[in-house]
Amino acid sequence: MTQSQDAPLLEVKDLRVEISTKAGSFFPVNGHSFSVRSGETLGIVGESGSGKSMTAMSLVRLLPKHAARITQGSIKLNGRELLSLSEAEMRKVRGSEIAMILQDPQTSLNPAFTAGQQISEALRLHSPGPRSTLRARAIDALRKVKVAAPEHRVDNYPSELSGGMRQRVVGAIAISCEPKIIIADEPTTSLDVTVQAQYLRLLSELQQETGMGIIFITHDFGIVANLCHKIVVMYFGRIVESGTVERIFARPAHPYTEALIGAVPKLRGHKGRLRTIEGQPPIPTEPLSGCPFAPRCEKADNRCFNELPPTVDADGDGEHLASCWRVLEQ
Amino acid sequence: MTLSHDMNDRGIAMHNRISNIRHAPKRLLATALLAGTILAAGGLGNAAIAQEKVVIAVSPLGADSNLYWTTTGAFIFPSMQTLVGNDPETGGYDNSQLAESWEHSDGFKTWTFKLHPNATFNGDWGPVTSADVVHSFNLHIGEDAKLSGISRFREMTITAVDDHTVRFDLPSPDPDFLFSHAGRGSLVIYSKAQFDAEGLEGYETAPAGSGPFQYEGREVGQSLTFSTIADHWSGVTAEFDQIEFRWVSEPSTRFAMLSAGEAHAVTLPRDLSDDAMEAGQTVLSSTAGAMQSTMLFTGQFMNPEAEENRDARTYAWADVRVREAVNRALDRDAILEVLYGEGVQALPVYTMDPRFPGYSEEIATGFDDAFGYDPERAMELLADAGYPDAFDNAAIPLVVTSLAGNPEFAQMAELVQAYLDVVGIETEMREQDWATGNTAIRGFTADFVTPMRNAPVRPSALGVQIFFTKHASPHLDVGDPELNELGAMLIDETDPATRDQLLQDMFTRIFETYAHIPMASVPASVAVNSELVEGWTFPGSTSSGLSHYHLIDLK
Amino acid sequence: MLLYLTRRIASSLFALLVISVIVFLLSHLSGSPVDALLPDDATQEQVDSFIREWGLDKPLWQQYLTFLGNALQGDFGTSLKWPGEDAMGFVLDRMPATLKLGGLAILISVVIALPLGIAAAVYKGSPIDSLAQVFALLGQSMPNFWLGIILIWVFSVWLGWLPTSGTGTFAHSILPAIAIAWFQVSALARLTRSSMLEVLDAEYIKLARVKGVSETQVIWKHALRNAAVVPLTYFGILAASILTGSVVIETVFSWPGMGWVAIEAIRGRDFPVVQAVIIAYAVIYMLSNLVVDLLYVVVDPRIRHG
Amino acid sequence: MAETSPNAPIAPTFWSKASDLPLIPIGLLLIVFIIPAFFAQWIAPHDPYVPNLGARLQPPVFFGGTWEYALGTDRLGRDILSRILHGAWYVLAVSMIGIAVGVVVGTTLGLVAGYARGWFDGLVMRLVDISLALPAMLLALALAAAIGASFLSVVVVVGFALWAYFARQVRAEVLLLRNSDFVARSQVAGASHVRILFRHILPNVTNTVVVLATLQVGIAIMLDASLSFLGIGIPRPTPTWGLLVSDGRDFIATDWWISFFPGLAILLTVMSANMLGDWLRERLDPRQRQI
Repeated sequence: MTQSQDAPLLEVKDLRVEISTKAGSFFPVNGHSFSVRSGETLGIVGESGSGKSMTAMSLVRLLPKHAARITQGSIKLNGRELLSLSEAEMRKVRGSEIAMILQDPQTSLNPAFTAGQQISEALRLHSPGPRSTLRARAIDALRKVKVAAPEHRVDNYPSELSGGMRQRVVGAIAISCEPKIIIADEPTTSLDVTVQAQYLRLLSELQQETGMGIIFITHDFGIVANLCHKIVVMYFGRIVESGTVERIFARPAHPYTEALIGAVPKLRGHKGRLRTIEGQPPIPTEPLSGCPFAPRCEKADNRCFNELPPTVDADGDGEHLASCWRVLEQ
Repeated sequence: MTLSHDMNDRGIAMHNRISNIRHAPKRLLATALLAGTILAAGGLGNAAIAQEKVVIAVSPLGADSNLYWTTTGAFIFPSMQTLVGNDPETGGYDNSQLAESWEHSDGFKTWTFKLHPNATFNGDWGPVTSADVVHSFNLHIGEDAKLSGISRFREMTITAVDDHTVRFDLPSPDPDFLFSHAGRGSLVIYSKAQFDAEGLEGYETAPAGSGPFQYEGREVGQSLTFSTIADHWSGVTAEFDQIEFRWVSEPSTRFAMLSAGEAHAVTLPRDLSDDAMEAGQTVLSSTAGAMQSTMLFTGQFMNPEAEENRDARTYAWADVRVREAVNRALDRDAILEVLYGEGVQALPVYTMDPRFPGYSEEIATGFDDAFGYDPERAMELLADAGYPDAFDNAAIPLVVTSLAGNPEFAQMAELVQAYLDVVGIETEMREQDWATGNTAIRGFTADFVTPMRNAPVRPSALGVQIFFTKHASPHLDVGDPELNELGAMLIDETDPATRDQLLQDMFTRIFETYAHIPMASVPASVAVNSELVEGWTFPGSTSSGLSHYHLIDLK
Repeated sequence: MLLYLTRRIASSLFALLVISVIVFLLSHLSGSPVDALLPDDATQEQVDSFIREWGLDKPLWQQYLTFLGNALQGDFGTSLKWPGEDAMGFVLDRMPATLKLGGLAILISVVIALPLGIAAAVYKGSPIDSLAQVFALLGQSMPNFWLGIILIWVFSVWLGWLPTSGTGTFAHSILPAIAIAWFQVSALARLTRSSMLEVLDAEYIKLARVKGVSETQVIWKHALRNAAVVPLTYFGILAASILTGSVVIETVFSWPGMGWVAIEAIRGRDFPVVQAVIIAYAVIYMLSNLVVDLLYVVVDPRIRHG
Repeated sequence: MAETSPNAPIAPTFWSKASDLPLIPIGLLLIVFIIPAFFAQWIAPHDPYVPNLGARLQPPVFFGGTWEYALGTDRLGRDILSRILHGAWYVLAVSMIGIAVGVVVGTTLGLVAGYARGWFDGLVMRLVDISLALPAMLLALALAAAIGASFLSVVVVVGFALWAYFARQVRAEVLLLRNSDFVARSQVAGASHVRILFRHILPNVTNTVVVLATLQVGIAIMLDASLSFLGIGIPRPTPTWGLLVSDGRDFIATDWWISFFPGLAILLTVMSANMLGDWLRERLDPRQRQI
């Protein structure tokens, strides 16, 4: 490994994904650039429909066939360009170098196979070893994610496991091949608060042990604050603001970010009524000029409606970027 | 032949044009189906069959049994023989079967048959003697016998005069007795020796016969196989080694078998025969025997004093004017051409045939006048009868039965309906199977017009009694006192001239009262693959129409 | 499990009983075997002795009870149409032919329908999908006897690859099996497609891909295993429908199986055989449903542990 | 194209807009089936029943025939096109009435069975078993032998063959529904069972029934054809499509048009009905599986 300690593990530049439909085409991922270093956690935040998951899937090149494709940009993992890999090479990257934890633990395990079978499948594909040891390694992985009595759980079908347990199994699958990056796509939305907290703690611990990078996709700014080092805020397929957690929480530059932070309940875990942002995102296939957030923005003026704002350095040190005319005005 | 040369060439040109047109969608279809199916080509099936084994596909028989008397007698195994044969060319009775000669008493009540002295059973069961005939006779009149015509046999006695002579004593005179032994085949001769050694079981597994073929085996519902006997006692030998009968109910499947070369000969409905000829196959007609077809009014519609439940007098056809109108409304020439092709004769009276006594030239020539197509006359008659208002049951139910071997009956009914409709006779089509119809007829509750056939043509004296009087089949009686009286006289009459006159009187009565709707007299026919079969002479004298298999001439 | 099995068998027996009553009544309502089996000119004595011999003169309920009593001992009586043949034995003799044809038809349905349905689902909206849909619809909208006859002409007469009809070699069974199977292919392919579509959308399929599992494995291992449950449900109906199809197709291809027996027996009012053949049909159907239920448990662990 | 990952940035309104009416199947159904069924007597060029012996076996127009008989004539010289047009009404009637019988019997039994449970449910499910275990074709043969083949017998057979599917499906749905909140609420509110069944549960299974019914059109028409093949269909001369195909089957290799065009009519109708059913299913009831 010739790369320096500082070089990013994963570097995404100007990534664009196009979806074409009968009604026209649009870009759910539009000019994304961000990076993740080892041991670092990047949070991608946005409302549902903002293109977060599409971003995640494009990183492992698993976009819906026919409908969506990456039209430009670059994704470098350890300096290696992923977009130029063949499908077979890419398959070797998936699961072993970049692992993913999907949204819903209830459904992301295959009901027809035991937990052990599903863990060892990944192992068999990426770090082949004697068949006999697969089971032991699967149990090992379960132990790592703190599953009690892993020797028994390994032979259970998903239907026999609790929700939290399933999520741990999904985690075990992700870490079993010791990936460099784990993409966690809203991994905790369907869990109750206690289990959620345990699980997030577990992720951090694993990160400290292995030094892997984590991309954490969520709509919940509350989680981001506790877990992430850097944040990317997405709206309507665009990154509207990015920077370190501290900066963004302290000085949100984009009105959308501001609104999202405002939506976090003051007391964590308290089921209060959330403040939501009024209005709907625009229809993607319809022509759009100006800032897409303008119709919902309390501070929008004439220019916001007519001209797309450029991405600007909010703090002047390249660590905090935002696309908003207001930032420019300051 | 030179005369028709020109015509032929044009015919061929025409044919080619038509077949070209017809082939276009075929190919399309073939390609389409091919595209969707993955099949290893080659070696899967062998279409053409060897000439050693002749395959004949016919529609399945009513009963599938090696015990002939338990069937209705539709099919005689080529391994079995009766006493009397038929000449392949003329259909006349001959001594090609077991009886070398025969004679009858003056009163037609005693018939004596002399067996061929050299006739033997196949498979080493010894010579055919009168003991075998007596034995077979007793089997045939047993409780389990279902043979058509066997009721007559139950009333007679049989005596073995000597080893090779048998005598039948009949209760009433029967000049047509030979018919029961030839075409109708009411008595086929089984080996007594085999019965003594093996019992009925022996017959069931492999009945020994005396015919030019030997029973090989059967697949129930499928096929029946016989092998040729090399040195048959009669001296006839087929030019092939085996013959197989295949029971195939779908006519188009039989046609396909013929076209694919899987069968040498198949029986086909009339209209498919045309197609077979067009496709280059040959259709052979029987030399003599004919099938008669008709439509019958059921019920005792002519009985002036029938009980309430035994008649169809509430139906329109109880009125002779309606019956005549029905007959007048039909353009028989057109109908017959559609159903049977050109050259088929209209039938003046069902069961009357020029080869048998009772044939009346007068009726035949007067047919057009009395039954000819005349819709105006039909309408006048109907108006005269007050049809339909004067009738409670004005509509005439026409029965359609998918009777084996007669798919043209459905078309016949449709045509008849269309013609009757023109003159204003209401009809309704009734689809019912044979058993249902028969139950109604037998229970005297029949109230419909049904197609009927007569194959082979029975001697008139037999046929007329079955279909019009109460003497042979009471349930088919039309209830006419005059016909029944004439029939009763016929039973005891022995003088040929008087019999002839009686029969003529009966036919005239049927004719004049429009007691039925006669249709056609048609030869039996079989379609043969023209690449495999040169010819085949058969008289059409048996129930199935087929016989004389040893005369099948292969290419 | 054992309790479940016992209950299933008990209810099947009840169903068989009802079926036997229905069939008995229907076949006796009209048309006597006398008229189907005796010649036109049979005499009254012939008719009477026939009726006596077969007990047709007794009241209907008595005939039924006699039948039932004997049937419970496995004796369905002797065939009227095929003299000397034991009715059930005669039917059972024909059963292998039908099972062979039905088995082959099921095999063909599965072998064609599964890949077709899977391909249609995987390449949803592509020409393959449209082709599969058309293929499936063709099968569902062509009367099977018509299809059968077309197959005979194309493959036996014009191409000369396969025999037209009859039995004997394996080649004989191909066309009739296809004729029966095509309709099933349609139903099965459509089912497979829709359930595959549902499964392919599932998160665990995404997870499998994310793990780096190859597309082939994703489809045939992860997806099919789950999607198979739905087509399997259909197998019970498939069995019934293949049996029904055999009635017509056996006639077209002159295949001497149970369908052929059924038609001949009903036409001939051969009551013992009619009873036997319909009961045999029902038993096959019920057994195949039982097998399907058991197969479920194998395929779907949720049921095994639920 | 309806598939998209749930997180895709696509507004829901967009999709509901894109799914328009399935014009092709509806159009085909109208042209081949519905319009002929009701207007045959005005649009058919010839009388479907009257033989024209002078015009027997005319080939269709592009195969050597004329526009006079666009789809050719049969062996009695009757116009195939006119027969198909006139047959549509009977096909429509048989399939609709047969399906209606199936729907009414099946839905009612399924509703009550699923709601009442207990012995009645057991009984209905046994009846379903029985009906499925009895090949429709054999029942039809026996029935035809008993009461004779008629329009009625065909309708009865079709209804009998179909009711079990409805009963089974409806029952399964009701089992799910009866445990749902709104049923519980109605029960608490004191609604009678009949009211709950017909006012609350029935509307919820209507979609299933409608979808299933569309898909059964094909089965009904196929059944009618098979019955004609066995000679126990609607009696002649009614030109039901099943009879036309069945009558023409002997001539597939020669006078192919006799059975081809009626077959095509069946094909197009069943195909369109199925496509319509599929479309309805996607719109109305995503849970419904294809059977």
